[in-house]
Amino acid sequence: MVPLSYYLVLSGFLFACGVAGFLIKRNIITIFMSIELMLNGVNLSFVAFAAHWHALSGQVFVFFVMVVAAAEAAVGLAIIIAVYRTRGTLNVDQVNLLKL
Amino acid sequence: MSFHLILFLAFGAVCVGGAVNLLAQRHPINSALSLIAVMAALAGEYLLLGAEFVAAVQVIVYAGAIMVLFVFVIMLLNAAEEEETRGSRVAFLLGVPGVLTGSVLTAWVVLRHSGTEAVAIGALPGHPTDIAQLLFHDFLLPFEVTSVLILIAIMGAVVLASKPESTARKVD
Amino acid sequence: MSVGVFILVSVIKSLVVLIVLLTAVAYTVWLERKIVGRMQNRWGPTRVGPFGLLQPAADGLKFLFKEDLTPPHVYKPLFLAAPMMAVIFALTSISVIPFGNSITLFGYSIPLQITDVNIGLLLILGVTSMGVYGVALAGWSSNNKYSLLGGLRAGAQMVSYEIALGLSLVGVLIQSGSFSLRAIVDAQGGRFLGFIPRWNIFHWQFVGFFIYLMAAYAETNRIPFDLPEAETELVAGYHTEYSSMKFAMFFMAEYANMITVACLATLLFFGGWHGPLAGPPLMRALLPVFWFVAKVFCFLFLYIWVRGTLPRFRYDQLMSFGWKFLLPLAIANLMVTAIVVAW
Amino acid sequence: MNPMLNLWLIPVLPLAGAAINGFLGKRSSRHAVTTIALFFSGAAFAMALSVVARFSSLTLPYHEYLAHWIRSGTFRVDFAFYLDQLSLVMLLVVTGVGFLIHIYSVGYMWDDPSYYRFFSYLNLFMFFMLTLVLASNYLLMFIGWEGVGLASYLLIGFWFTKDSAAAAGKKAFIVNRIGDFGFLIALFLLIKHFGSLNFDQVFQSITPLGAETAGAGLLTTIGILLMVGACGKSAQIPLYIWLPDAMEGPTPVSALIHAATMVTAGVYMVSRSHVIFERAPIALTVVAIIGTLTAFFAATIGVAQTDIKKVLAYSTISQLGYMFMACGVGAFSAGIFHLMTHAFFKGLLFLAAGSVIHAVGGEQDMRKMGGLRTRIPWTFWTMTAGTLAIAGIPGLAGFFSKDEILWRSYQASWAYWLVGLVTAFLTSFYMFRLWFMTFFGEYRGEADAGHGHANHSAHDRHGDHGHGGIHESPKVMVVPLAILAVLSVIGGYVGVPGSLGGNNQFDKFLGPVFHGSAPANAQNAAVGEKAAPEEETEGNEPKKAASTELMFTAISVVVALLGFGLAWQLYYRNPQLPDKIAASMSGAYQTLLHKYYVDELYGALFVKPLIDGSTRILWQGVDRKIIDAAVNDAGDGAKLVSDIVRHMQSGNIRSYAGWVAAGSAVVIAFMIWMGVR
Repeated sequence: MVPLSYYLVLSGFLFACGVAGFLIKRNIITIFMSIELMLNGVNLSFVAFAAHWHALSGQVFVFFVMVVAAAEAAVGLAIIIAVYRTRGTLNVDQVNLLKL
Repeated sequence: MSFHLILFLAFGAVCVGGAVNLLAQRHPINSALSLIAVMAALAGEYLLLGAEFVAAVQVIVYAGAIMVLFVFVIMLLNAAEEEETRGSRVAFLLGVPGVLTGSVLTAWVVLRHSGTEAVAIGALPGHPTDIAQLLFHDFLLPFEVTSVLILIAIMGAVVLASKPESTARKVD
Repeated sequence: MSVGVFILVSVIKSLVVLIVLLTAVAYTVWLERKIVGRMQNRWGPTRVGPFGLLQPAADGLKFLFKEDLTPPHVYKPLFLAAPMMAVIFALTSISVIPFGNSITLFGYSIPLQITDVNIGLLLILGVTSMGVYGVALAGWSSNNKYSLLGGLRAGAQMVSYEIALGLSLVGVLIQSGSFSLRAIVDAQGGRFLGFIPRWNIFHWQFVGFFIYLMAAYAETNRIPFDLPEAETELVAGYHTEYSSMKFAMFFMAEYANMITVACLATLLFFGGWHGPLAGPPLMRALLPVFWFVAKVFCFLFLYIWVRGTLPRFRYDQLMSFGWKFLLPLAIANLMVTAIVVAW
Repeated sequence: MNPMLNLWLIPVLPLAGAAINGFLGKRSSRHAVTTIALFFSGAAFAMALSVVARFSSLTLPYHEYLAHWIRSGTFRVDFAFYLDQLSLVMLLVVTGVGFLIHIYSVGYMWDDPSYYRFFSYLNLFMFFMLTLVLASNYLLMFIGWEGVGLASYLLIGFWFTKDSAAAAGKKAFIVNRIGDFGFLIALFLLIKHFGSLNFDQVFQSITPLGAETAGAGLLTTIGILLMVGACGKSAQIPLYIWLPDAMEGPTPVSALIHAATMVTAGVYMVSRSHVIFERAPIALTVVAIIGTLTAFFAATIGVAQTDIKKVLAYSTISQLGYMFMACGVGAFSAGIFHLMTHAFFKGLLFLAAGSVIHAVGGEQDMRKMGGLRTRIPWTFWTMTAGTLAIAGIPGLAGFFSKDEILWRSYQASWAYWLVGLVTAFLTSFYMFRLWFMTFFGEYRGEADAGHGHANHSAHDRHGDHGHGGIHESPKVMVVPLAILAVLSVIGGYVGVPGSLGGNNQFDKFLGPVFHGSAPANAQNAAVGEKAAPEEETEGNEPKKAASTELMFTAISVVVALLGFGLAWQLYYRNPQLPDKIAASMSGAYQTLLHKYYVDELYGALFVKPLIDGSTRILWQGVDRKIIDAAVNDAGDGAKLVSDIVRHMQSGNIRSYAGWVAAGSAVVIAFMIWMGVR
C-alpha cells in the first residue's frame, strides 16, 4: 500500500525538474521537453487523486492534458523548425532579437 | 514493504533518474530518451494506480507519438550539444537551488499534511468503458473543444513548418 | 493457483514463446528466401541440410562469428542501444498474444498466452509504436547521411501509418467492446447462417482489414513500403553501418514484427484459433493452436508473396497514400461501423 | 366637467411654424415663409380667442394633462397646462400682441437676407412664452423661462455679424443666467420642503402657513430668490443692464420681447407665486423697493438718452419697476393690469419708433430727427397715442393702470407713492421729449437717401430697397400700429377704478386668482389691509377712500402735465436750452448719459476680476500647472518607470521563464505558509 502523498511528492519532484529544465536548458527542444515533463508530473498527481477519491474524472483530465500536450508539441516543434530556419540556431540565448 | 510499494519505488526511481538525467545531459537526444524513460515509468505508476487505459494511452501518445516527434525534429535539425553561456550559468546557479528548495518544501508540506490514507492496486478500475462514459457524456463539450484545438494545432503546424521558398515557388 | 506456481508457469510460458518465436523468425527468413527464389525462378537455399533447412542456423552462426565493428564518428551509446531497443520492443509485443484456448496440465488450467491484460491490444499498439525508436535512433546515431535519411523516413512513415492502423482496429474494438484479445477472439466464435465463420473480416470489417494490412506493411517497413531500407537509393538505409549481431538484431526485429502483425491480423479479423474441431480430446485441445498457426502462416506467405510481386513506392507517394487515402478511408470505415453497431 | 380646450395646441402651433420655417425656410420664398409664420401665430391667437369664447363655461382653474415627464417617488412633474384668469390675460397679451408684431415684422424685415430665420425665431419665442404662461408647474414654467431667454438671445444677436449685437446677446444671456440661478434655487427649495412643483400642490401646502412676520424664514428665502429670477428676466436693479443693449436686435423684437411680453414674465411669475409672497412680507418689501428704485433710476437715465430706442428701453425698465412696485405692495392685479396696458402702448411705441427709424433710413439718434410730423403722419398719430397713454394723460390706458398702482402703493407707504409720482413726472417728461425731438422742429438729419443706406448697415438694415428720402411705412406696418394705438387708448377701460365711476372690472376678473389666498393669521396686518380695499372697491367703498383716491388721481394728472410742459419748454420752445443745462450741470448730465456708470461698475466689480481670475488662476494656474502638468507628468512617469522596467524584457526566453517561475514560487510559498499556519 502506497500513501497518496508519495505519489504527490513524486509528481511534485517531476514538476520541479521540469521547471529547472526550463530554466537551465539552452536548447529550445530540451526546454519543450521540460514542459512535457511538467505536464507528466501534473498527470501523475491527477491519476493519483483520481485513484484516491475514486473519481474517474481525474483520468479524463489526463486525456485532456495529453491532447493539449500533443497540440503544443506539434505547434512548438513547427515553431522550432521555423526559428531554426531563420536564425540558424536552437540556442535560446541567441534568439533574442526582442532585446532592447 | 509490500510488493506494491516495491514496484512504486522502482518505477519512481526510474522517473527520478530520468528526470535528473534530462537535466544533466547536454545532448538533446539523450534528454529525449531519458524523458521517454520517465514516461514509460510513469505508465508503470499508472498501472499501479489501476489506470491501465491511461497507462496505455500514455505509452502510445506520449512515448509513441509526441516523443517520436521530438526525436524526429532533433534528427531533422541535427541538434548539437548545447554550449555554456553566461546566462545559462546564472540560470544554473539560481535555478537548481531554487527548484530543489521548492520541491523539498512542497514535499515536506505534503508529507506533513497528508494522512496515512493509501491507494491500493486497482482501487479504481479505470475500465475503458467507464472512461468512455465520462469522456463522451459528462465531458462531451470539452472533448469537442479539444478536438477543435488539435485541428487548429495541426493547421498551425503545417503553416509554420511549410518552407517559405516553397510558397514562393507556388507564386511564380 | 499460488504465487509461486504462477511465477513458475509464467516463466515457462515466456521461455516457450520466446524459443518458438525466434525459431519462427529464423524459418520465416528461410521461407522467404525459398519462396522468393521460386518466384524468381531459382532454387533459393539448398546446400545446408535438406532443402537448406539448416540455413537459418548457419546464418545465425555466421552472424555470431563475424567481426563486430563499430565505425568511428558514430554516437556510440545509441548506436549500441538502437538494435537492442528494436528487438526488445519487437519481442515484448508478443507477450499479450493469445495463441489458443486454455489447456489443462497437472490440474492447472493454463491460458495459452503469457499474460492476458484487459488492454492487450493497446499494449501491443504502444509497444509497436515504441518500435520506431530502434530504427530512427539507429539511423541517426550511425552518423551517415543515408542512414539518417533512412531513420527519418522510418520515423515519419511509422508515425503516419500508426494512425491509420489504430483507426482500422477501432472498428473491431467497437464490435467486440473490449481491448482484451482473448475477448475479441471469443466474440468471433460461431457462424453466420450455418457455414460462414463469424469472423470480423466477414462481419463488416473487410475494409478495416484492408486498411490494417496496408498500415501493417508500412509499420514493418516491408515492401512495398520498405523505404527506410531502400537498398537501391539509401544503400540499406538505417542499418547501413551495422554488421554481424547488431544487424541480425534488426533482422530479427523486422521478422518478429511481421509475425506479431500476422498474429494480430489473425486474432482481430480471422477469428484467431477458431476453426473446425474434431477427433480425440488431445487433438481437440491442440487443433485451435494449429488453426492459429495456419492462419498466421498464410499471412506470412502473403507478406512474402507481396514482396516478390510489388515494386517499391516513391516516398511522396507513400506519404500521400497514407494521409490522403488510407486515413480518410479508415475514418469512413470507423463511422460506418459505428452506425451499424449503433443501429 | 370642463370641455376639452386642447390648450397644448396653443404653444405647439408656433413651434410647428418655427420648425417649418427653420428647416425649410431657407429654400422657400419670402411669401411662403410669411404665410407659415403668420398662419401659425394667428392660429395660436385664434385658439386663445376660442378659449375666451368658452371661458365662461369653464370651472377654473382649468387643468390639462398632456404627458407625464418626471416620476420619481412621490415627486412628479407632468407636461400639464393650467388656465385661470391670470394666465388667460397673459395668453391674450402674448398671442394678440405677438400676432400684431408678426404682421408688422413682415414689412419691417422684408429685405433682410435671413428673413426666414427671423420668423422661425419669432415663432420659437411665441412657443416658449406660451409654455411659460400656460405651465401648470414651476418646472415647465422654467422651461419656457429659459426658452424665451434663448429666443431673446437669438434675436438680440440676430445680426450676429455685428459685434455689438453678438456682445449684447451674450450679455443678455449671461445676466439672465444670474437670475435663473436664483430661480432654480427657489425651485429646489420648493421641492425640498413641499415635495412638488405643481402650482396647486405647492400653494395648497403653503396656504395654511402663517405669514413670516417674525423674520426671514423659508418662504421669505424662496420669495427673494424668485425675485432674483424676476430681476434677471424683467430687467430690474441690479440686473437691468442687459435690456438697453438688447436694443441691438431688430425693432419688432424689442417691441415683442423686450417690451410687451418676455420682460413681463417676471411680473407674471411673481404674481403667480403671490401665495408665497403674501406670506413673506420681507420679500414683498424687497420687491416693492426694487421696483420703486428701478422705476426711478431708469426714468432718470431715460431723460438723458438720445437714442430713440434706448429711451424706450429705459422707459420699459421703469414701467416694469412700476409693476413690481404694485406686486410689492400686494396689488398684483394692478401690476397685471399695468402689464397689459404697458404691453399695448409700449409695443406701440416701439413699433412706431421702428417705423420712424425705417422712415429716416436707419437713423436712431433723435438729435438727427425732427419735423417728421408731416412726413409720416400715421406713425406720428399712433405714436402720439402711445405717448399720451404712457404719460398717464387721463382717459388712456396708462392713466388707469398707473393711477391704480400709485394709489395702492400709497396705501402701503407714502414713500413708494412719492417716488412713483416723481417717476411719473419723469416718464411724461422724457416721453414728450422724445415726441418733440422726433416729430417737431426742423429735420436735423441729412435728407439724402443715400446716406441712409450708409448707416443701415450700422443699424437695422431694413431699408435696402432704395427708398427716396423720408417716407411712410407700408400698410403692413401701419395697420398693427393703428390697432395697437386703439388698444392703448381704450385698453384702460377694462379696469376703471371705482373712484372714477367704474367698478374695477379687471380687478374683479382677477379676483379669484389673488383674493382669498391671504394668510389667515391676523398679525399680518400689512398685507391684510392691502388686500382689504379690493373687497371694498367691489361694493360700497367709504367715500373717504374714494375722495383721497380722486385727489391722488388729480395729483398724478398734474404731474403728467408738468412733465409735458417742461418737455415743451425745453425741446419745442427753445431747443438750445437743454445743451446749456447739460453744460451747466455737466456732472449730473454725464452721469445720466452714462447710466450712472453701472456697466462700468459691474465691469470693474465682476467682469474684470472674473476674467483676470480665470486667466491667471484657472487658466495659467490650475489648467497649465495642475491639470496639464498632471497629465504630462503621468506620461513622463510612465516613461520613466518603463525605462527602468523594460530591462526585465531582456528578450531572453529563459529570463521570462525565470520571472514566471519566481512569481509562481512566491504564490506557492504564500499558499504553503497559509496551509502550515
